[in-house]
Amino acid sequence: MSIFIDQQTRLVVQGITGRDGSFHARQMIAYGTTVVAGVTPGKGGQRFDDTVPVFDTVAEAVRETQANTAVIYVPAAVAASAIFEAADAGIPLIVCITEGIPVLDMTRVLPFVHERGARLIGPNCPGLISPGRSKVGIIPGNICRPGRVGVVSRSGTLTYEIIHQLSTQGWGQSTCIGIGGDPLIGTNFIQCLSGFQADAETDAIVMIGEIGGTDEQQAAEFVQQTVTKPVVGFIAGQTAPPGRRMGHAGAIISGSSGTAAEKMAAFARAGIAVMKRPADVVPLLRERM
Amino acid sequence: MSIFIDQQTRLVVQGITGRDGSFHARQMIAYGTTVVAGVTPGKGGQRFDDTVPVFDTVAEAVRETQANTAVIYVPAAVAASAIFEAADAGIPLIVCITEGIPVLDMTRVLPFVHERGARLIGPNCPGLISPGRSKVGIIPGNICRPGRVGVVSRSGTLTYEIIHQLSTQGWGQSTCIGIGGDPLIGTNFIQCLSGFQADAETDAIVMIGEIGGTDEQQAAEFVQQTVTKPVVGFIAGQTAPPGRRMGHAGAIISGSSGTAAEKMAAFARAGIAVMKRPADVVPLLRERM
Amino acid sequence: MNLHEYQARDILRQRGIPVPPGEVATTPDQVRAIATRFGDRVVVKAQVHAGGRGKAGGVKLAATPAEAAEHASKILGMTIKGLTVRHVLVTPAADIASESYLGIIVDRAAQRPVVMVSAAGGIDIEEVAARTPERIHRLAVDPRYGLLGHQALGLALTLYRDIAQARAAADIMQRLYAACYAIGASLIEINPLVTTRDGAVTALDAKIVIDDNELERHPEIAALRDSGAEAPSEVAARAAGLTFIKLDGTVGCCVNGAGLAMATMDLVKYYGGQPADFLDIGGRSNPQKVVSALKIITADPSVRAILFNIFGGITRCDDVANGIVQATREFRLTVPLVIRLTGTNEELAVKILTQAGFSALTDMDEAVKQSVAQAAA
Amino acid sequence: MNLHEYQARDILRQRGIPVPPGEVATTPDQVRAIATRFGDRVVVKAQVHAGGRGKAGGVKLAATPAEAAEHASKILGMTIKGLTVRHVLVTPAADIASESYLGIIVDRAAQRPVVMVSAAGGIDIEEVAARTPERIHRLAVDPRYGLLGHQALGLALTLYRDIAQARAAADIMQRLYAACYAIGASLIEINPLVTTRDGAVTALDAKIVIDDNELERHPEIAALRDSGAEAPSEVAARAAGLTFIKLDGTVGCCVNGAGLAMATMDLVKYYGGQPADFLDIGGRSNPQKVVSALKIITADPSVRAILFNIFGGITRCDDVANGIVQATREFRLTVPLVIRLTGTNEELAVKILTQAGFSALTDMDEAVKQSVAQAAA
Repeated sequence: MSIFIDQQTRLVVQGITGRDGSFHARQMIAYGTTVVAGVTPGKGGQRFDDTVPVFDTVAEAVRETQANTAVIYVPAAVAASAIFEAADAGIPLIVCITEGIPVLDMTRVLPFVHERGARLIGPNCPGLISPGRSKVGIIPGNICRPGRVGVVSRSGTLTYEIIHQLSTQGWGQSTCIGIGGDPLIGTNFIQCLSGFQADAETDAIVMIGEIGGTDEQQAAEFVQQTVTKPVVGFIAGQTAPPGRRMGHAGAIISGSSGTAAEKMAAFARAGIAVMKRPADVVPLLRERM
Repeated sequence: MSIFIDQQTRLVVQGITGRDGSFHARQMIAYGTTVVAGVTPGKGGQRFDDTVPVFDTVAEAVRETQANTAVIYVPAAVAASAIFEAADAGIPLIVCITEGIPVLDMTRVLPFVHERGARLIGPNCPGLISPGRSKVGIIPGNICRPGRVGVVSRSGTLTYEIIHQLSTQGWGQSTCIGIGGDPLIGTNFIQCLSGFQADAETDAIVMIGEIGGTDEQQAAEFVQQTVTKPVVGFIAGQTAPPGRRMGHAGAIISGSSGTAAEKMAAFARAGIAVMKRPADVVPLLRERM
Repeated sequence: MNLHEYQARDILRQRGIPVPPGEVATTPDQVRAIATRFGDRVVVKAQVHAGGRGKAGGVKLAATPAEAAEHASKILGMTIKGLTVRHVLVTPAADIASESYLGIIVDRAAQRPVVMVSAAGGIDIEEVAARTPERIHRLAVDPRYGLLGHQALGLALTLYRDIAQARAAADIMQRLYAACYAIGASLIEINPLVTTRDGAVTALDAKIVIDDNELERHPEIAALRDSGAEAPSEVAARAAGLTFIKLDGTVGCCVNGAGLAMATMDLVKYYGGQPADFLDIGGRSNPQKVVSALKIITADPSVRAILFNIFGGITRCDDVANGIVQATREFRLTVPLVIRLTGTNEELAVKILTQAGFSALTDMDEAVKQSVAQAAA
Repeated sequence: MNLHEYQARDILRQRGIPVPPGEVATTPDQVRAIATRFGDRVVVKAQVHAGGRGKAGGVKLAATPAEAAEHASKILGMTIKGLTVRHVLVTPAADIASESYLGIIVDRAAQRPVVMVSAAGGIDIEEVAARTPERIHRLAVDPRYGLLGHQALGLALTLYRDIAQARAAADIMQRLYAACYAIGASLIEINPLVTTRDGAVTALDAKIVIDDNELERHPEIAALRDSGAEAPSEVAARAAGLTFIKLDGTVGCCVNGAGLAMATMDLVKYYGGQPADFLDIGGRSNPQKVVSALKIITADPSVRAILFNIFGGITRCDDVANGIVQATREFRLTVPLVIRLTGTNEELAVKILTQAGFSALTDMDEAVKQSVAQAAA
């Protein structure tokens, strides 16, 4: 099985006629994802690649195609608007790939999405893939293998690196999720861990964090209390310089938290096997299984 | 019994040191209402009339006195802010007497109040009274008598006129509520009717409407479907000139609805006894009981 | 408070909404000069707070500056629905390709601002709404989020197939929505919203009504009030803090509270009379308000009797009584007065009135019956 | 993007927040003229994007215009945390009765803007926060409603007992909150927010950081960027669309993706090396970006070896390979290059590189080990 997406996923691609949207729509279709519609205002009535119907609005796309998942590839300036639109149209799962959305836009988007009971993954994320079943986003399908490891990550290419390590050494994945590297995101580690814990076809979890924020520490606590499956974790940024100081306010809000050392310690305390480098993932998984 | 207020009501008066607030606080105390606190920013620590503690904020008042009801007498320019404050402090029943609050302020206040699960009565209303038990607002206590008629009205002085008719002819009231004459109000006829229907100590209901809007028509439908107690109704404004036209938009929104004739017809269809004049209230009640 | 079309246009323009050129004038000579400057056909439009200007002859097309001045000389000073035209707006005649309707108003049922659009814009929009309601698209806006981009575009796409025009209209809608809150408008309408032959989307005519309760916090908007364009009795009433609407009957009514005022008028009719006005002195009466009310009522020559109906709550009956006595010292009443007072300080009021030679009743029906009889006498 | 104090003051003033007088200068003579005009003691403050200006000698009190000019001649051209001072702000010395702290920042845990205030304002505010957190009052604002009046006043009452001062501070908070959204700020701080001896509440010093993602929609804010106040390598990186942070090591890193870039740096350290930079070429690579990246890396004389680590997804490996080849045509590389490429168009990239005489690896650990060895050689 998989979490969030599967063969029932009926995808609408927002920005399907754009540079990124068209490229990745083709990749997703090629991978086997059921892409039922595209949206580009003003291009309603056309067909993408002579097959996928394009609509002016997500609401129309949902009405005509019963799309249940949206993926967003529109430019940053209008990406918040695209999320609002998808949520307003009743889409329950919205994956926003676009990077560069202003944080203040997200402060308004998130309550809107939550009020409508929708789940947002991202923004600024590679999306998710359930190998062999469905792919929503930009994770290269060819590096993934179907299997029983769940992968959740704040990163993009680093996730590919880890997936690559897993696949080439025979460890397939149930679902791989990039939750996004922005300060405000729709779905956090805990929600993904909880999905993997409940998923009968996931045996182990790989969790890839970064410096900044306290999401990993909270996730570690959740693992300790709730997750019974083996978890292997990585934190990028051990040698990163301390982030640009965000005035006094940044220091007051975050205190001393957010360093790689602190996060790795939280992982260790929670019983999560801590990788020192990406190549450690398979040996540690092997050890824990 | 009574609806919304009773002997458990612990009242905080917002604007207690102002002209209207101080006058009516004294009236309410004299009537027997449990006034536990007043609020006037900057006067925290003082005592009103040497007895009621005054606080800077409603939050403090709630913390210190367990107030569970707020009544607002502050000027119109800051009245929306006072409602926000009461709701934010967790007050479950907020009665706003102030008239002249901009309608657009109310568009923002109402969802805030609803999100917090609070009930707002008003604004621009005389408040409510449960004769012999508690009074929150400005309805003159001396015109009311304890009894078993529930009164709900969009009007102020017209309500007093009807209460006066009832009391002087021996028909006491369980609760009298003025829901307010503004276009946007927190509690409508239906919510009050539903309260009276459920109240074991209310035997009959008097409902006083006005021209404008469709609240009375909806209430009539509710009466027909749900209310088993006798209801007597009045609509003010049979001879009023058609309201100032609010552009085309006003006409489009309201169509032909909102006239006294239409509302009286809706009452009659729903089995509500329709008064032709205030003096009809007691004869009609007598007929229906 | 109603704004004139030219004032509404200025507000829209300041907020980035495209408005065609136009200038306001008060004399035919000014109109001639403006028309000469525009150098093409112009439209001369009466600026009054009344609908149906066109049908009343208040909107005219002129081919030449001379013709424009001639139209202006007829329109200026013209009376439309009782209001005298003092300003005209002169605009180049637009080359219109399509006319849409765009309006925002607070819907009391939805408790939200509602944006309404129709591709069938123009003066017959109400008929369109009544006969073919499906041609009006409405959206209740969640004020916590405002009018969102996709919502505006969705509405705009019902007006225009061309995406550039739809985006332009959506932008206008978002600016219009923001303007509502920024200026405290109860209503903003653009009718028609037009596309010109070159494809631009622009606000040809605009109507704005300001919520009177917002005026205190928007002094720059309050300053736009044109008292010359309103009935003098209403100007006087507003200055005195009264709500007053003139009607056609003979019984002048003076009541505290809008609901009781309406019920009083209804009762006048019930007993065979006709109210001469709606007049609410509001809560917190003071004697001076009563004096002003009596001045306004007695200024109407149709009034044959005056009825006071006061139920004292916040309003103190003695204040009202004092006001009546004071007024009769300031000017002579030529019509009979019937006074009903009950509630707060009723006894004191009766004493004051009795000493001044008036009698006071306590029963509403009795008072109304007497006033109707007096007016008919 | 950081704004200078004088720019932040201008923004606050435009938004109705009281700011004491002050003028910016770039020469001692200008400073003397300004100080003469103010006619009293003045403070001369270095305008650089760095904290701790006071401790570094960048803030000086002057009793006379001559002294002000003298201070300015020392401060202008001074280097604070690697940044050269090019502007000073001259303000009359304030007569301060109290110093508070006021800041707004988006809290990622709350997912909302948080307003923070403390009566213990001034340069030691972080210490206050660490040692006596109860002296910092925080409020997470619901962005659907904004900072409401009673919330602002509640915070203000923790700063001032005087209601007029509290209302003034609450007004400042609401304006500051609105400013965040209006200008796209990640952070706005007033520290200290002072009361003067005459009781006025005013923003003595202000700091604003703009979310870089907002700059496109706020060209007027983007125009405030002072590239002269930033490190040249960072200016060049931004112009090329790269994210670059200079570090102290010898292995120059060029990676696609921030997470992989950090993991690469970590691995350099793991194998005994020291990264010379953080450099993310982002998604959607094009060859020119790679050329720019190589120019920036090679401009650093400490770099002894360069490591490319590319995991192709959106980034195409052949684009990167072409960029490397193109760069070596434009300028000569004097340090060894270790290239690791895998993913999209990997085979093509290897072919391009091989033809140009480079070798390419596919394993990250191997590549990092080699680069560390090369840098140590």
